[in-house]
Amino acid sequence: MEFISQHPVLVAAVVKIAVLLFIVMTALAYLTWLERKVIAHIQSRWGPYNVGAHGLLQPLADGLKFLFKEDVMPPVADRLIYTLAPFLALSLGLTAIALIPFGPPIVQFPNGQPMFVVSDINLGLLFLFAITSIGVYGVALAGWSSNSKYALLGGLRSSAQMISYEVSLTISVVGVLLLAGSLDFNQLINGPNGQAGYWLHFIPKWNVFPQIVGFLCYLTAAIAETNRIPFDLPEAETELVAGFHTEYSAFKFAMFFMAEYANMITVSCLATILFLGGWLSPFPASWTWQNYLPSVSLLLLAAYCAWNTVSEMRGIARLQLGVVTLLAGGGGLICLYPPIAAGIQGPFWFTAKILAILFFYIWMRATLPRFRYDQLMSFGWKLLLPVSLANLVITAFVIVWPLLRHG
Amino acid sequence: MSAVPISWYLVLSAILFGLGVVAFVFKRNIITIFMSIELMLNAVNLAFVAFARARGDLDGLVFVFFVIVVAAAEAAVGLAIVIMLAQNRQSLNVERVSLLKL
Amino acid sequence: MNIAIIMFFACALLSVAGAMLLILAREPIHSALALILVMMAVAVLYLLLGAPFIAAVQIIVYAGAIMVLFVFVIMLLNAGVEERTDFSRIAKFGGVPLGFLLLLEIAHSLYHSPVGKAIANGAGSSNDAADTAKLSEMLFRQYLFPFEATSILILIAILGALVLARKES
Amino acid sequence: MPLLNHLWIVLALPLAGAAINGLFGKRWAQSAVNSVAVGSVVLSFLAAAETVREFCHLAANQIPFIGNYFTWMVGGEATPHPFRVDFALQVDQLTVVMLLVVTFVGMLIHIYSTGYMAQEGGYYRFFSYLNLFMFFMLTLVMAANLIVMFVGWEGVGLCSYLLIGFWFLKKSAADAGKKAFIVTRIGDFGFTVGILLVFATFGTVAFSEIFSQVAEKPVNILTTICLLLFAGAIGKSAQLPLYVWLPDAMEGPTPVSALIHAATMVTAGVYMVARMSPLFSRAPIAMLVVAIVGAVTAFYSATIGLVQTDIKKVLAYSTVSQLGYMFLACGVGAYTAGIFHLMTHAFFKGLLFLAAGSVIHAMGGEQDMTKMGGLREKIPATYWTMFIATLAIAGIPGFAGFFSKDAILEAAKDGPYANLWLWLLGVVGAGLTSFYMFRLVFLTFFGKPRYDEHKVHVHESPKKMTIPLMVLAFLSIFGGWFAAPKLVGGIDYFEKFLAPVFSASAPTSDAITAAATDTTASPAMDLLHALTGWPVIVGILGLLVAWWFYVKSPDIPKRMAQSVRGLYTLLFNKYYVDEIYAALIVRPLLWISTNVLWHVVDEGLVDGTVNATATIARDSGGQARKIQSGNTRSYAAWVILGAVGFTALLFGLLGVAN
Repeated sequence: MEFISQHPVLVAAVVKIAVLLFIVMTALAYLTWLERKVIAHIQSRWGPYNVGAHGLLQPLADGLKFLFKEDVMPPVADRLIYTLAPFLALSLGLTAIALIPFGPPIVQFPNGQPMFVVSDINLGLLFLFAITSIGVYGVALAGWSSNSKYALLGGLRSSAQMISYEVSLTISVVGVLLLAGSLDFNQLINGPNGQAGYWLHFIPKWNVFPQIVGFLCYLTAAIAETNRIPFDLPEAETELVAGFHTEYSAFKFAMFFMAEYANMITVSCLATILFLGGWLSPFPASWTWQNYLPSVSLLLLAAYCAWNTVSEMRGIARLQLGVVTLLAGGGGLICLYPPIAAGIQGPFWFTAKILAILFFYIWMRATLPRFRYDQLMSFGWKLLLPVSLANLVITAFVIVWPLLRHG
Repeated sequence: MSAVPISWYLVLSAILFGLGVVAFVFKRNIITIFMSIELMLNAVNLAFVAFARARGDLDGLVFVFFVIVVAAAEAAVGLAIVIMLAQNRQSLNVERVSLLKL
Repeated sequence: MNIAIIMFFACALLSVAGAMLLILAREPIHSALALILVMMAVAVLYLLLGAPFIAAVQIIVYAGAIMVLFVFVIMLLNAGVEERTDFSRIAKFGGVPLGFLLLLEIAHSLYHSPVGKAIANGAGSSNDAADTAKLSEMLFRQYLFPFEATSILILIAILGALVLARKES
Repeated sequence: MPLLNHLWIVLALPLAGAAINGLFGKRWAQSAVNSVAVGSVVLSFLAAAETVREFCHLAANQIPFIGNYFTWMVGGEATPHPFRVDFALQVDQLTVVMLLVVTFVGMLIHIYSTGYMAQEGGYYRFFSYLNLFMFFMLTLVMAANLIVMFVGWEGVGLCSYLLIGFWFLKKSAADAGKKAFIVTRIGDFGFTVGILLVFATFGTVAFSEIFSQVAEKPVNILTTICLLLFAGAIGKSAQLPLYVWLPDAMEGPTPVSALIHAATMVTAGVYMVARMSPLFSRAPIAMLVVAIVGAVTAFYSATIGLVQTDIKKVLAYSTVSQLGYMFLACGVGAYTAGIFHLMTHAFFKGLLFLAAGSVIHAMGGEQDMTKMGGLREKIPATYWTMFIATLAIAGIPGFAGFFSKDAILEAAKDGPYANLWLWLLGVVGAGLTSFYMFRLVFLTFFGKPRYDEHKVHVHESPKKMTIPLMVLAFLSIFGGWFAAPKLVGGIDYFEKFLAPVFSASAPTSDAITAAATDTTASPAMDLLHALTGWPVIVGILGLLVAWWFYVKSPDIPKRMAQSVRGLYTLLFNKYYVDEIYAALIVRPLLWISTNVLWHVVDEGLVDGTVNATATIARDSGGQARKIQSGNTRSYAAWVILGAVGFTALLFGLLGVAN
C-alpha cells in the first residue's frame, strides 16, 4: 500500500496506460468498421450490415477470426525476425500514442497526476518522432524475413518511402515548432505565451492558419508515412499481391493491420495537436454553452439510434442498437453534470478533430488512385521536400525579421 | 534520484568500444564491419555524454551531436560505396576484395 | 538499490549483449538488429544521464535513419550468411585477443580516471528543457562554425553518394 | 644624355627581336618576321648612332663612360677582395668603333638576308638566331668587365653554332657546327682560366679597375694572363692552330658567313686583345707570341687559299689570314692599325661574302669556281662590287684595305716591336692574298662560261641584296680614308680618335706617329714612299700574275700543278691538318672515351651503383609489400596492435590516467 503512496507517478502511469490501451484497441477495431462503412457509403453500398446492427459487431468477428485462424509461417522464413516484426510494428504504434496528451494537464487525479496525459515529458514531440522513425523496421523486417520477392520488394519500397517522407514530415512540423518556440505539447497548443487567444475575436489562434502550407505538407507526408492510399505502394495488391505482409496470416497479420490504424491515429493526433489547437475548443471561452456540446451531441446520437431502432431494426439487431442507444443517452446525461462537462471538454474536442482527420483519410482512400513508384519518389523529393523547406525558411524569416529590425 | 558513478558509464563505453573493435577485426562482411564502426562511435558518444555529465557542462553533448552528424554522412557515402562494391565484385566479403582495381 | 541503478544495469547488459550478438550473428540483418538494440539501450542511458535531447537524436538519426539505411542496403543486396574466411593470419590469431586487450586497457584507464569519481544524477534531477535550450545556444553561437561545416559536410556526402550510386549510362 | 644613360637599349632591341621572332614567328608571314628582325636591328643601329653622338660630347675624364645596371653576382663579401660582378656596360672610343661596325654591317646583312633566305625553310628561326647574335655581339663589345664580356663571347659562340648548323638536316652542316663549338671551347678554356687568373691577380674583373692597377703587377703573371686570354682569342678568331673550324663553318648560310665568320664574331679575339692592350703592353713575350701567331697564320692560310676551288672556302682562308694580320698588328703594338684593319676588313670581307653569296644565288647554289666563269656581263652589280672589294683586300692604293694593311706592315717594319721576319711574312702574305683574290675574281667572272648554260639560268639578285653590296662597296673604297691625310704628312684621324684607349700603351702609338712624322721628306715624298711601298708592289704583282694565269693563258695553272704536284696536293689538302688532328687527338680521345669512360666508368661504376640502388630498393620493397596484402582485416589487426601499444604507452608508462 505504501508503495503506491511512494510512487504516485508509477501508479498513475500504470492506470492510465491500461485505460488508454483498452480505449485505443477498441478505437482501432471500430476505426476499421468506420472505414468500411464510409467507403461503402461513398461507393453507395451498405458495407458491413449483418453482424450486429449496422455491422457494429463486425470488428469483433474479424478479431475472433484472426485469433482462431491457423498461423502459417513460411519454412524459408527467418523465424525470429518473422515473429518479431509484427510485434515491433504494433508496439511502436501504440507506444507513440502514449505520448499524446488528450486533454489539458490541469485536469488531474486526486494525487495530482494529470489525467489525460500518460507521459508528460517535454521534448515529447521529439520522442514521438523518434518512435515513428523506428516504425520503418516493422515493415522492412517483415518484408525481408518472410523471404519472398513480393514481400521483399514491398519491404524495400516501404523503407525507402518512409525514409523519404519522414524528412518532409519533420521539416513541415518545424515551422510550427518555431512559432511555438518549444517542443512541449502544452506550449505547442497554447502558444508561446501559454494562453491561446483569438484573431479578430473569433478565429482561434491555431497553427493551421499561419502554417497552412506546413499543414498540407504534413498531411501528405503523414499519409505516406502510414502507407495509406494513395501512397500504399508497399502493399500494392495489383503488383505485389499484398506487399510486405504477403506471407503473414492470422494474428500476425492482424497486428500489422492494427499497427497501420494505430499509426493513422497517431499522426492525426499529432496533426490535431500541432495544427488544430489540440483539445482547445474553437469557440471563445466566454461562450459557456459550449460546455454542453458533448452531452448534446451524445443525446442527438442516442435520439437517432432510438429512432432507427424503432423504425428499422428487427430481432437481435434491435436489441443491440437499443443497448447503443442507452449507452449514448446515459453518457449524454452524465455529461450534463457541470464538473464532468467541464472536464470532458478537452477530450471531446480532441476526439472530434481526430475523427475529422481520420474521415479525411478514409475519404482520400475512397477517392484517389495509387501513385506509381517513381512518381511517389519524385513527388516526395522534388515537390514535397522543397515546399516544406521553403515554408520553414519563410517562417523562420518572418519570425526573425522583427528581431532584425529592432534588436 | 540515483547514485550511478560516472566511471561505470565510462567502463561500459570502453567495453562497447572494445567489442566494436573486436567486431571490426572479426567480421568479414563489409556491411557488418561498417556497423561495428557505428558501434564504436556509439561507445565514444556514451563516454562523451558521461564526461559532459561529470563536468556539468554541455560541450560533450555538442560533440556527440557532431559525431552523429559525421556518422550519418559517413554512412551515406560508405553505403554507396558498398553498393558499388557489391555490384562490381559480387561479394561482400572484404577478404575477397583485396585489389583496388579489377 | 534504486530504479536508476536497475535501469543502468539493465541497459548495460542489453547493450553488451547486443554488441556480442552483433559479433556472433552470421546474418548481417541480425547484426543490424543487434546494433539497433545497442543503440536503444544507449539512448536510455543518455536519458539516465539527463540528456534527453541527445537520446532523441540518437534514436531518430542513428536508429531511425542510419540503421534503416543499413537494413535497406542489406535487403537491397540481399546479403546472405557471411562466409568466415581466414586469409589473414594476423587477423585470425591476433585480432580478437588484441581487441580484448585494448578493451581491458581502455576500461582500466577510464575506470581509474579522476573524472569517473563523480556521481551521475538521474534524469529527474536536471531541467531537460533548459538544458536543451542551452545546448541550442551553444550549437548556434559558440559552435556555429563547426555546425555550418558539418552542414557542408553533409551536402558533400549526399553528392558523393549520388555520384557513387548513379547508374553508368 | 638620354640614350647614354640607357645603353642597355642598344642590346635590348635585338634581344626583343629575337624573342618575338623565336616565340611567335613560326606562324607569321615572312614580311612580319622581316619587319621585326630588320626593324629591331635598324633601331639598334640608330640607337648606337645616337649613343655615339652623345658620346662625342663627353669630356675626356668621363671616358670610358660606364653604365652600371645591377649587381649580377656577389661572393665572399667577408674577404678583402669580394667576387663582385655588376651587369655593367661601357662606352669608349674602341667600343664606339666596334658598335658602329657591328650594328651597321649587321643591319646591312639583315637586309641582305631577307632576300637571300627568302626561299629557305625556318625563316623565322634564322632571323631569331641572327638577332640573338647581334645581342650577344653587342654585349661583348659593350661589356665593362670580363665576365659580361665572356657572356657575349660564349653567346656569339652559341649563335655561330646554331647558324652554322642552320641546315641541321645536312650532316656536314651539323658536324661543322659541332666542330666550331668544340674547337672554340678549347680556346675558351684558356680564356676562362685567364679571367680567373685576372681576378686572382687584380681582385676584380672590371676593366677600368684592372687597368688602374696594372702597373704594380709582376710581368710574368701578366704574361701568363695574356697568353691565356690570347688562347681564347686564337680559338674565337681562328688562328693557328685552332683555325680549322672556320673553313668548315662555311657550311652555314652565306649571310652568316659574312656577318659572323668575316665581319664581327671572328674579330672578337682581336677586339679582346686590343681591349686588354694595357696588359699585353706590359708583357713583351706575349706580344711576341701574338705577333708570331698572327704573321704565320696570315702567310700560312694565304698559301692554302691559293689552290682552293670552293669560292667560300677561299674567302674563309683569306679571312683567317686577314685576322692574322690584325693579330700581327696587335703583336707589334699597333692596336690602332689592328682595329682599323678590323673595320675595313669588316667592310670588304663582308662585301666579298655577300657578293659570293649573290654569285652562288645566281648560279643556283653552285660554289665551285671551276664551274663558273664569264659571269661579268650577267651579274654586273655583283661583279663590280666584288671587284671593288677585291681591290680593297689586295691593298691597291686608294681602297680601304690599303690604308689599314699598310699601317700594319709599316708598324711591323719600324714600330717599337718591329720584326723583320714578321714583316716579310706579312708582305709575302699580302702578295699571296692579292693573287688568290684576283684568281677568284677572274675564275668567277672572266673567261668562258664553264657551266651548262641550259641548266643554270644566271640572274642578278634582287634589290634588297644588291643595295647592301653597293653600300659596302662604297665603304670598301672610302672606309679607310680617315688615315689618308697621314700619307701627306697629316695625322691619322682614326688613330687620333682611338689614341685615348691605347694611351696605356702610349709608346706604341707615339712610335707609329713618330715613324710617320719623323721622315724629314716632304708630303709628296711621303705619298710616293707610301704608294711604292712593298705591300703595294706585291699587291699589284699578285694582280698581274693572277691575270696572266687565269685570263691570259688559263692552262698554266694545270701545268704548274703537274710540275709541283707534291706541293700542290699538300696545299690542296690544307696541309692535312684536319687529318693530323684526327689522328693525334680525335681518335685517341674516342678510343679512351669508348673503352675507358663508357665501358668501364659509366657502365661499370655509374650504372652499377644506380642499378645496385634500384635492386636494393626493389627487393626491400618486395619484402615490405607482403604487409600490403590488401586484406582489410589484417590492416585492422595491425591498427589494433598499434592502438594497444600506444594506449599501453600512454596509460601504462606515462600514467596519463592518474
